[in-house]
Amino acid sequence: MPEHNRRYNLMELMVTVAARQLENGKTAVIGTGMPLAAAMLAQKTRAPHLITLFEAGSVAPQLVKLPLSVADSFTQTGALMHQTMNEIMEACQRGVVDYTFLGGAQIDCYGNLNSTFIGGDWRKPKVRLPGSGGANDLASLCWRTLVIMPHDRKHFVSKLDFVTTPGYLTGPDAREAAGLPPGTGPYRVIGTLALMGFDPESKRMRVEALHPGVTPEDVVADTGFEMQFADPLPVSEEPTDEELAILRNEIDPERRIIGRS
Amino acid sequence: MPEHNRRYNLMELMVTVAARQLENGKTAVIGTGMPLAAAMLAQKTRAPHLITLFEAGSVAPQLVKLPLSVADSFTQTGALMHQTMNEIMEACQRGVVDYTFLGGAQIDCYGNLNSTFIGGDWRKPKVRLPGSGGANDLASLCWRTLVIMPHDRKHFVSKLDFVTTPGYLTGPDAREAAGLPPGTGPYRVIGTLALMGFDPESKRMRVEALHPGVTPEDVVADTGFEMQFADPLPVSEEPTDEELAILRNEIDPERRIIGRS
Amino acid sequence: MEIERTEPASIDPVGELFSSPDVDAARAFFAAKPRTLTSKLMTVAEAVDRFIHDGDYLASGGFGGVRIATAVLHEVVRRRRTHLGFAGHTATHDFQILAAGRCFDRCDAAYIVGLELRGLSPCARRYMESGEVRVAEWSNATLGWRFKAAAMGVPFLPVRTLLGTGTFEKSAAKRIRCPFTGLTLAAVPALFPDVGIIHVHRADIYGNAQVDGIGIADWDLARASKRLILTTERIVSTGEIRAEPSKTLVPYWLVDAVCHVPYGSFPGNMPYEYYSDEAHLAEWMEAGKTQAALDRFLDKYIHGPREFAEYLELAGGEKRLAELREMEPLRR
Amino acid sequence: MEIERTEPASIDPVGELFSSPDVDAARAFFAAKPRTLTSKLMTVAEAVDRFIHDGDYLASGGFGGVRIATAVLHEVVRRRRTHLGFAGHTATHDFQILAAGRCFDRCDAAYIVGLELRGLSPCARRYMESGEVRVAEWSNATLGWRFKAAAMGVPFLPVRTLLGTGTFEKSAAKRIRCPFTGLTLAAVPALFPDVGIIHVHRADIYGNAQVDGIGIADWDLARASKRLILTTERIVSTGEIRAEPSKTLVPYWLVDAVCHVPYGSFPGNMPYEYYSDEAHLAEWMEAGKTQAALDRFLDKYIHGPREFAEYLELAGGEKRLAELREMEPLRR
Repeated sequence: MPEHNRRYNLMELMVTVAARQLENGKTAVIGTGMPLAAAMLAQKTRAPHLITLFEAGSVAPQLVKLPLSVADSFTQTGALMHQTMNEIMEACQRGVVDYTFLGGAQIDCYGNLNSTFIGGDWRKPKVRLPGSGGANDLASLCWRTLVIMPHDRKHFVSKLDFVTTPGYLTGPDAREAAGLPPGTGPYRVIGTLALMGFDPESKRMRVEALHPGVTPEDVVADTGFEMQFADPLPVSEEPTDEELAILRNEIDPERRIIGRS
Repeated sequence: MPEHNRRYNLMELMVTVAARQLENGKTAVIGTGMPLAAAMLAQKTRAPHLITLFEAGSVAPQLVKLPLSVADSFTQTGALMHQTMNEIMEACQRGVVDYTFLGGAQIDCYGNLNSTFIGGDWRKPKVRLPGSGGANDLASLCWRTLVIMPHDRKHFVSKLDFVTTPGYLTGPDAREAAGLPPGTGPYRVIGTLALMGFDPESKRMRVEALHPGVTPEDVVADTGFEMQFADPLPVSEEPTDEELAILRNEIDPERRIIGRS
Repeated sequence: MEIERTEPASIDPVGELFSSPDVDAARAFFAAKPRTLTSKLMTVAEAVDRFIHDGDYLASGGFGGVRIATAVLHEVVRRRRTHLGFAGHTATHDFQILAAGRCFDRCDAAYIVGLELRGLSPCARRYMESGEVRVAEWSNATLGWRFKAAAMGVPFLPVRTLLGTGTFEKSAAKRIRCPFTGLTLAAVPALFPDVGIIHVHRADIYGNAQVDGIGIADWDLARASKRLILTTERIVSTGEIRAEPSKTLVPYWLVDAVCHVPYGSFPGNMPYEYYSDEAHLAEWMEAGKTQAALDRFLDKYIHGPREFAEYLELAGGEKRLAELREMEPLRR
Repeated sequence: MEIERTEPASIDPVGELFSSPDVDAARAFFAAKPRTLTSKLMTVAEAVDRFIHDGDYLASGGFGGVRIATAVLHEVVRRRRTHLGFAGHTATHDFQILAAGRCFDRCDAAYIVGLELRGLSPCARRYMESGEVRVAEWSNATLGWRFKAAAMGVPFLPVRTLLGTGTFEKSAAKRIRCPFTGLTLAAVPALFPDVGIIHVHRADIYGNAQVDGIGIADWDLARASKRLILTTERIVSTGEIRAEPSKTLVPYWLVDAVCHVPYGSFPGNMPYEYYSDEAHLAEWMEAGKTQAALDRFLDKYIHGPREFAEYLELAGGEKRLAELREMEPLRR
């Protein structure tokens, strides 16, 4: 892993880069952990009216602290509406939700995700993981899917052990052919090395910006599939002091997320 | 119309006979008017725990006065639950609702109902009526359908102008063949002349009890199809003084229902 | 006696589909709809001007004579909107108003023309018997489930009603077979109204809105509607909404207009606030008996007043409204 | 570099269907279920004894570590119920408890094994990696919609997720075509659990029950379940229920047992009451790392105590519970 400026750690950089992908005045179903830290940072900086929804049913809460569960009390404080999970999912299905923000155990070049099992086979897996949870639904139905994941060959693989959650499946038009709503799909992948997007034609993952100090060769070395690169290829903007202060003092004072680096 | 005892009028008799068809500890979706008066009378006499539901969403209210609409405030007083119309209908579809109680403009020998139009044709009717409302749904989904209607050849017809709401359709097994849930169908018809049921084999309407002073010939004369008669054929029990007092003083002091005679 | 059997409706439905169940088109519409936090407070005139156009398909919340957006319905008549489609779902007085204005020319009929215990509306009957209105037959549940399909973002829902009847035959439903059980089901297509109108107890200026009492079909109707106009008894702060999040009907990003209309359901009932004005409804029914009387009535109560408050004044004003509050059994 | 393409899941699903979507059988069950007004107050032991049998299909309300019926889950383990089916819907600590007891041998998996931010449960992993549990894959929405289909009384719902993935392939969903739009959809079959267990804020002795905060899947789960066991923080009068009818989750005739279990969601969060006990959950996760440690842990916390109150005492008692109340951000 490349060396970084001591002013911030990798988790802080990822959260900051992720926060900048979320727009003001848009709706987003957010998972716990880094996605939520990013959404909270976005709300406290450039996107004060980013509307957060939680798959268990909370709509537009006033977040005071990082929840530990997408259903817990901290997702419900000051909410505009307390709904059900089905109602949140149905809003996504109706096309009202702009973003979702997920993690996963493996990702491939088309942004497909595995969170079901690693190794062995499905009936007797080496490592059984949670399965889809809401990921398959949210990535099928929300307009833009963001993914946040550590960047190495364990995570960025040429072939998933299991396709839990749809990215672009097998490439252009494959989502539509399968029956998924047109115009949806993976939008950004925020990793420990770079910010990635997807080539509009081939639907394959490509680096949109390298994190400070990272070279294209670093990315290639840590990726299990043939990564593409945008041209020109900027460097990710570093976290500002203000962003870091908010992240450390207001969002994650217990260092649950940013302390993992 | 045959002569009646002066102690009660025909409306009072019908409501009383209807009330006796409803069981304690059962659920019933009730329409406004005579069905509701009957349900309220049942609750105040032999079925204190008859559970009334209203298609607009109110569940098990404590009824204080006859509502004018299945949605109005008087259906909502002291309710156990305020739901939506779909949720009420879904409870019926799931099989949780024992009774429904309907009116209509025409009924045929299989208990099919018309409330859509009379005369002319569907595109340019002579008299346009409300249509199904909830009747088609409730008669399709609740276990037992009760109907209350004036008994004459205008109402009891050999052929409906329009089949708005299913009775036994064309006879035995026709409901099941159409896809309606098995075991459902018309149960009782309370008219101005008699209490009717349906022959378990032929699914055709038959008189179960004649109202006081009514002869089988009266019924035949006022029925547009071949009416069957149970054997033996009892006489409907007259309203008791207690029933009449409750009806007049507590349920319908404004004589909205029982004053129509 | 000769028995003539009622024929089974074994043929496939022939009713017209007045709106497209194309969920992808609806998704594209909803994707483009702004979700910014801005005040949507405006007059009813402005809301109708901006959001209800000739030819639109309209759905009205509440239950006909209970919690209806009367001010919007009057404005639609006043502005002589025409060629509307209308969802005749639990439609009573709302239907009567639009029929009096001859505003719609196609109608999904579940419950129309009648005013429940009050009888049939003469003006609504006359219009529906004129042959000028194209109709498809539905039922309260199936029209409600059509809103629900739209709210869920699916093009249809399978249901177990309608089957075997004339209502089915004159609907635009389809017969399908369950892929798991083999059961015969009716499929009802998603209904995305161009505009929904709903009267609520309270809303903030952005459109966060709450309702007390039963929900009827408004939850789904609000979500199915591409554009949504709210009238509200009271404008409240967003804090008041956040204090009771389980009461919220819609969040602000689904709403296009918020109109402050106290007594906005008059002459209908507004649960917890005021009861229906049966005398005024009787006046409506009476006036509808002839076209001439109806024209005078509409001139007096709808075309004459510049705004809803003037109508309330004409219909009895504060004294009458106080009586209706007194009659309301759920009043707080 | 050679590119190995992820293969599309174009084949039809092969996952097992662990429960029947036969809506007519469910209707017959619900028809026969008593709707009389009787007290259903009983101990958790009695409720499990009467209503949860070996081989039953079980669904647990709340969200894994939020508003869960822990006392019932413990009792199921204590009584060594086996061969259960389990709806792994938003299942976290509830799943871990039943996995520790090896109570189920088939599972509809939407979210299992993990405890969200807290990581994977070692004992749940070990059980799921043993090959002893038959699995079908679903997602939170599709398993939720399966409950909804059951609650609606239809044998399936059409949905737009799962498609194209391995999750679809290992589910028991089916691919269908929309009869109106031609769209490809997934059909998900109704799921009627034999037993549902839900922890609520308050209930009366008959089973009228209310919940504060988000609903997760409980509305549908409660209605889908053939038998329903409630645990409740508080027993209230029916009058208290009638005072806030919009908060009611279920009316009494859907309920089979009402068990008074204060702190019944411990160590899970109970919104408006107390927050989750992260230290105790960490102890669970740690104990699960070896079977020997897990056995000792279960002996101490589940098999040892005669009832839930004893478990609460062992896990920190009133002092700890007061701390958890203090940590709850929605507390009143």
